[in-house]
Amino acid sequence: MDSRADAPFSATEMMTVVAARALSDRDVCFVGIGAPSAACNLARLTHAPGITLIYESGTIGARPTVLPLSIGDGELCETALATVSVPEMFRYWLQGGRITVGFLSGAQMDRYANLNTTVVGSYGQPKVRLPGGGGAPEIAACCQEIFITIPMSRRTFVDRLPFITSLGHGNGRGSREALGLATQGPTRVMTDLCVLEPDPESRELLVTSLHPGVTEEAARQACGWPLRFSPRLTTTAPPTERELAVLRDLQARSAAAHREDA
Amino acid sequence: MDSRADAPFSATEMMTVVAARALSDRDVCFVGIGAPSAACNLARLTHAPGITLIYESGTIGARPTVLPLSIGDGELCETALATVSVPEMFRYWLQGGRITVGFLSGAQMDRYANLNTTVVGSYGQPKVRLPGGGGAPEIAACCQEIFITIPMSRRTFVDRLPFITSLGHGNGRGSREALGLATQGPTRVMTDLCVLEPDPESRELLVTSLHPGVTEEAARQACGWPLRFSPRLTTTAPPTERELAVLRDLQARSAAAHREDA
Amino acid sequence: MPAFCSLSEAIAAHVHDGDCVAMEGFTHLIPFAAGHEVLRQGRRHLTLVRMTPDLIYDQLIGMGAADRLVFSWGGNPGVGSLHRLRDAVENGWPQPLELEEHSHAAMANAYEAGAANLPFAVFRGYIGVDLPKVNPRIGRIECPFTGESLAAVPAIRPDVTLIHAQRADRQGNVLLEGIVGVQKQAVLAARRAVVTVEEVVDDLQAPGLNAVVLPSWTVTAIAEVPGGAYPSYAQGYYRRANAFYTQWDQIARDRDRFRSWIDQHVMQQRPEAFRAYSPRAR
Amino acid sequence: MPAFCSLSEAIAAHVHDGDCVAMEGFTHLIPFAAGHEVLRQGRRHLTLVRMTPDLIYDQLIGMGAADRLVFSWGGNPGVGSLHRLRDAVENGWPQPLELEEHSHAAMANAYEAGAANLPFAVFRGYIGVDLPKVNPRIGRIECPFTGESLAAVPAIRPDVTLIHAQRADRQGNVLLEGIVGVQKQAVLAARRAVVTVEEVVDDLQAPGLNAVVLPSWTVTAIAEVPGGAYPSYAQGYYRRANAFYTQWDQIARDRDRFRSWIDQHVMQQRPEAFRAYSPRAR
Repeated sequence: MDSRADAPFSATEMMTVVAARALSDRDVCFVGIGAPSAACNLARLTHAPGITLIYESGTIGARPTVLPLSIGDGELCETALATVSVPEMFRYWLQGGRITVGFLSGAQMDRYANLNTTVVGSYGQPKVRLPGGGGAPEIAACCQEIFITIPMSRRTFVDRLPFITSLGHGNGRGSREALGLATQGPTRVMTDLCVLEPDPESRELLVTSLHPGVTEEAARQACGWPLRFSPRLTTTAPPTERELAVLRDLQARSAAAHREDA
Repeated sequence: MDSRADAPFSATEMMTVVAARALSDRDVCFVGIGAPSAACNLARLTHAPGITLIYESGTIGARPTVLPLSIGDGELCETALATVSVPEMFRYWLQGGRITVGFLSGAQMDRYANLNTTVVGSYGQPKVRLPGGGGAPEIAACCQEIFITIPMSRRTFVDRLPFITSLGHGNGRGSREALGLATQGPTRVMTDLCVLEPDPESRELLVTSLHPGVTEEAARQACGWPLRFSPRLTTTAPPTERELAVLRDLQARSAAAHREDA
Repeated sequence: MPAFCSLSEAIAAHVHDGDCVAMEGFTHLIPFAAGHEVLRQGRRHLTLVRMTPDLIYDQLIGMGAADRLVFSWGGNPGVGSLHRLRDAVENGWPQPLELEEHSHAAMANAYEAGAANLPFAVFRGYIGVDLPKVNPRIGRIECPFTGESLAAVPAIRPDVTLIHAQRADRQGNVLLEGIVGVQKQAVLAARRAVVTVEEVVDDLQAPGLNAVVLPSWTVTAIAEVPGGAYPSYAQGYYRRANAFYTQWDQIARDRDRFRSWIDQHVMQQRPEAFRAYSPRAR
Repeated sequence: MPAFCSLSEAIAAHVHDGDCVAMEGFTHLIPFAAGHEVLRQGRRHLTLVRMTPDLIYDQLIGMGAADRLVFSWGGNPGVGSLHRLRDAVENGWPQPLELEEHSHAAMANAYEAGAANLPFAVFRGYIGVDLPKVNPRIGRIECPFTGESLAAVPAIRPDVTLIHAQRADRQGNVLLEGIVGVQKQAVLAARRAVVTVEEVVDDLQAPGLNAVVLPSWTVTAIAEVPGGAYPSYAQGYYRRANAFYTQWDQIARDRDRFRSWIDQHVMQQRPEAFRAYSPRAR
């Protein structure tokens, strides 16, 4: 069951698997679409069957058999314990402090895990207008901790953000506390190359684990700031056969289902 | 159908009937327990079948077959179009300005239709501690107009209130406007002796209609301030046979039902 | 996941002397069995929060369990006074009772703010009335956009909320249906939540996709107490005992009669006594 | 009681040039048929309000119907960009689009405040982020009891809200079920409300006593448009056309292809075309 996968695996699969492993049976997760949804459902279908998945559309305790394309697919509502209005979701459940783990991603991230999903260029004359924050600003503030999944490259890991859409660790240690936040903020950043965690002192992201076959140099090359590594740097355990099998099965089911819905 | 009742009727029946007549098919009523509930359901069972009855327990469009003893009897919920939470009732429906007529009563009323249901004596050392305001303070402010049902006596119609629980016309003309209210406030006071309406100028309550057999002197004797009468004073049309029959049937059914529920 | 336990275990573990306690249920689903257990365990110096104190708080106040009452309408619905509440306020018997009095709208909004983890609630209220003169916890706030002045009250955040619900499933998810009052808000606003239910079932049988459900992880403890809302009621299980509400007027008028009623019907009883009011458990 | 009429009559009567219009539906029950009718009737200078503009506003913006957009997330869920929205913001094509940008929490609270007839909403939000620097309609307010500083936004009060629902009864009461989003709030916050429904029935068949129902007197007009939410969906009627959402990416990338798609699938169609997407109406 837990023997290593002989079959090769993609970097994205590694990212999803490592995110799933970070979740526990007792977590109440605020799930985003894409990698977070895949990771949360992989966790639910493997080591964390009791995990509670909440989608901002109002579905509490969703157990989708296929990954939703949107955060509001009927699948989520039909399998949920209950579905509440969107104002209630944001007032009682997110702002109410009921969420243990919130997943975020972004087009750009800085060394303190602040995220930009709003604009590239200036807000008034954007080079690229991105979708915007959605739930992110309050997810980043209200969840007990934040997991970030983001592919690593110099385009995404930038030295300076043109726009802060959601707060990570601000300018480093003490920033969140100064803003009156008691929540932890980003505790883990999971990429296709490595896992990063904030330095306990400075809150700058450090690489704590390199995925199999990824060199420190490769990670450095994919980062827009001078990347630092944890003194206790390890290598990520590759996906197990079971993790890969469940994930690929889930994604195949989902792809087929979304093709159908014409 | 509308011929006069030969059978005698009680003063309370007259009060309830006259309150029912004041309601229209298009009204959305915020109903209190007792006389208001009887009046609203009498209207619904006679000339206003389309009237919407809302009880503060959250039931919208209740059609009870027996009068509830409390504003939260199961009968209301079972017959309602929908039942919402109490915060929603007060936020979206009452504060939202969706109610055309709110019914109020009280232990004491002054000449400007301000009501006291809080204390007799001082608030700190009350002679009599009354139940308090409940929904009344906001009902009085948010409904498009207010109907008051109250038995008339020197004990209830007082010159000066020890405590203002809900606002009527304050100190007279302009009081409500000065407080930023656009709603009409009390437009009709229905008692066991007569009907009163605010003077268009001063907003002081004037007797506009005396119930059959009631003299101006009798009304004066039952009032704690120098009672004034409308120049267009009329006599209230007595209950019709149908009104009495429907009301008595409703109240007999209700009394029997409440005896059962042991 | 909440602990499934006996009502006495739940109250012993989660309701303490001096706690701020909300026992909610707007006419429907009033947690009488839980209130009686609080009396049996002799809790004192409680702050009792409830929109409508109703018979349940008349009983607790009459036995001197409460130092303070936060409420908005203190009568016996359709019947008259709550005589024990009046006796405490008018005569300090059996002990003085401090009042924090609000309107229904204020309390409903204050529970809602508590559930939403806000420090206060804003609403259009208390216009031209005297309550703000005697309650310092009623404030005003100005709209930063229009300059309008609105009423503000602090959020209600009880130490523990006690409610009664129709059913729970074996995972501890709780369903309420019918007149749901402020219970969801009162549970989410509280540090701890104890729920008594008519029955524990395999399938919650929630009516529809948007039913009122409290997920297991919002509930601290669950005790199965069929009939536990009597003389209030449980929609779909049994009706409100309106006749008892009428009789209470006589029982509560007299101090001795009240105490002997409590002794006989509360102190000498156990939660199981409520089974008699549940058609399914009979 | 609302008017039962055709969709074209409803839009002609209740949506005017320059109106502030909210077409809500959070992924589920998006009123596409109503949006297409607004395009066919050539409405201009609209302020469009919607948490997630989605394809429905990509279409309206791409055809130049809107001067202003109030929104919180402007992507194609699970697919990528809304290319017409981007083209309007980045290149002013076919005309410039003024943005009022919020977070989901802010807009959900602002609709809620509108439904509650409050001038503004208070929430814990916009902490340590840049949006307040570019949106003057984001304010702060201090708790009068704790002194805490919280975010404030003006209530949303649309001139007209358009939604799609599962069914209405013949009295004009409307039922929504499933992911109900902010539709109830958007309807109650608006001056006028136009509702398209899958079917008009004798009995609403509300699931349970606490179902999401809009009473007839809160609705201005109702039009029966089976399939009217396609490519969004109607829980219990048909599923979300995820494949079309994916295809839209290609259609909307190119200005000409977009315009010819609109011409063929909107301008040359009638609301009845949506029947093809409703299993019951087919």
